[in-house]
Amino acid sequence: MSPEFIIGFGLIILGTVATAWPSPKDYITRLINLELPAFGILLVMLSFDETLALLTFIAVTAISTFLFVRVIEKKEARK
Amino acid sequence: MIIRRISGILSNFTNLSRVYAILVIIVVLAGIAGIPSLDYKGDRLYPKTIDRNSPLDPYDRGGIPFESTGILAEYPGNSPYLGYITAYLTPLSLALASATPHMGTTIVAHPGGIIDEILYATRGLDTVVETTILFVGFAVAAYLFRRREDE
Amino acid sequence: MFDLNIEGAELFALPFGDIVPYFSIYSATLAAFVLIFILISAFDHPERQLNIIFGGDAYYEKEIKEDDTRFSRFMAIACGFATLGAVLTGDIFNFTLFAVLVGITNIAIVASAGNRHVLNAAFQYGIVAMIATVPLFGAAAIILATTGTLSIWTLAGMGAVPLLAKALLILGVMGEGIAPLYIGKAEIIRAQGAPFVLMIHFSSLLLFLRVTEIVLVI
Amino acid sequence: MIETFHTGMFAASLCIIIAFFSFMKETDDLHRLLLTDLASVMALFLIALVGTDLAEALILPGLVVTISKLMALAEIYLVKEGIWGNQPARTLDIEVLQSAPAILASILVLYGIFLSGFSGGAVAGLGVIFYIICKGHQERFELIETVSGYAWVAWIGAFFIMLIFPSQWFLAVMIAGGAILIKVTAKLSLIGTMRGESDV
Repeated sequence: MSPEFIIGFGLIILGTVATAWPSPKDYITRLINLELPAFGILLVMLSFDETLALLTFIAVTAISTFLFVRVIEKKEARK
Repeated sequence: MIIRRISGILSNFTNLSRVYAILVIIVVLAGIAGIPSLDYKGDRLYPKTIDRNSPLDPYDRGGIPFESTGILAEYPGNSPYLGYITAYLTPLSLALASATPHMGTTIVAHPGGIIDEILYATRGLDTVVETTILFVGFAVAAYLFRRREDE
Repeated sequence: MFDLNIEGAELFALPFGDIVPYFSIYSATLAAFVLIFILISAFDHPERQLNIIFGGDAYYEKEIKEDDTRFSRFMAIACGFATLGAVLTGDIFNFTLFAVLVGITNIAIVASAGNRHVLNAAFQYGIVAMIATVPLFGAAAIILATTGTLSIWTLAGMGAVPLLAKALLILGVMGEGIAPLYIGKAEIIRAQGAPFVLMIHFSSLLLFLRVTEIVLVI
Repeated sequence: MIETFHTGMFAASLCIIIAFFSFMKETDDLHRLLLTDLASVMALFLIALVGTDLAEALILPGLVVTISKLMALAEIYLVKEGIWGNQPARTLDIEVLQSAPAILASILVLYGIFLSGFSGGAVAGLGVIFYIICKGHQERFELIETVSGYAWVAWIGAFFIMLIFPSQWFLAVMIAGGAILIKVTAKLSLIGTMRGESDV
């Protein structure tokens, strides 16, 4: 087991807990905590040398973050 | 009595995703005990060979352009040109590969290489379905977006 | 695989790369049904709903926009072809992808209704269909890792697939094919476009028949 | 390798249990939508654990499924809540977003075109989104959709070349790479258009 893999899955577990129970329970906190397991899975992919998947995952994560930010902005605007 | 209660829960459709989550948790909990007995045979198909010194690192699978290279597909007989795409490098990729040893991923993401072989040739039907899913997902979003603009 | 009694005789197989779709007696029957339903949804006209005004004899027909009809007809046909693919494919991962495609076209059919309540049903269904990708892809990944192959041809009769993977596969298809429960609800609150809604029920029924076959064979 | 696989499986099941438990407790719809993204990370984790080239080729469809379902669901959510017409509260009002987009976007697009294929499409799409969001351009929706429709047809054509005339594999790979690049870029750039719509 390479160190990347160990750090990666530690981050995934940590991030899952953090996303499951965010501390101030609002949308933005949860969205930011969501980056933790995403970073963990990046490290796991790195440990398996799946760099092409890693590159695509970065791009898709960025796009899904845009999507969420758009929805959250509109949701918050109503208040 | 209990049936009425269950159907009462199921009839509220915000509860249904909750019921589904419970089912998944039960199955995974039951499955955890069996994990140590699973064998790992994952590298029977398309195993990785890592050559850290190659300019194509981590994707160097050998082979000369326009010649085939040995890769392990499920049914080699079904793809007469198996391995040709893996071995192929565009002239630009060749130039990059000889110029610097650090561009392996970029070179493989360029046309040719093992991932293209799997995605386009041996498992091409997967990619057809995948692009269709993308098409449908965006069609829904674009349709809803345009419809509300008309209103 | 064709010596197992669920499949019946082999009729035709299309050798293409690693994914080899096949017709057996069983899957050819299912495929024939799918083709009939694709034709129905391609040529049928949607039914109009009647709104009755209480306290009087008056009623009026609900208007259905041409665009809405065209969209849901297109999605119903796409759903039919996705079901056809799911019925015929000879590969586990390809089957899961077709199941996801059925799920997302079902969302699309429901979403073409303008009603807010119907959209809510579509959203709740979409959430379940989305988290169902975990058991679906999980099952495919576990099968690939423990047996070293994804092809139903190779897996047939081996009995090497762990129970966990089979359970996850069924659970995943349940998640994608759970739509009829929502559609029942949505129809009660007056969704439109009856022949297309029929396709939803039909596709999830066929997904279940197909996954039963797969689980019994592998 | 065997050890890695089993450790990973334990970690993945633990994560799935945690994620689905919190999903079970959740009642707010937008929170549920955010949690589905967490669930999709679990699915990718399970596939990545196999660790071969095939696993990597399976991750890409997994990513596509995630992003397309998220896209459709987010749009349905906006319509069902009736909040699509809201003027968004600009939480991302950062100075860099006004000055840097052209250079950064062009770098991303050029790199994406060079990569081609699905990864290239995603990278180039990211660049286009970034540019449209920062500059607030109004794109022509129908045109983008038509282009991506033709790209889809080209893809299917490439697939059939591969199936019927395997000796033309080289042509097929080039068509497939180019078509998927155009298709993914076009689709993703729609997101940017949708986000920029309310302030023009």
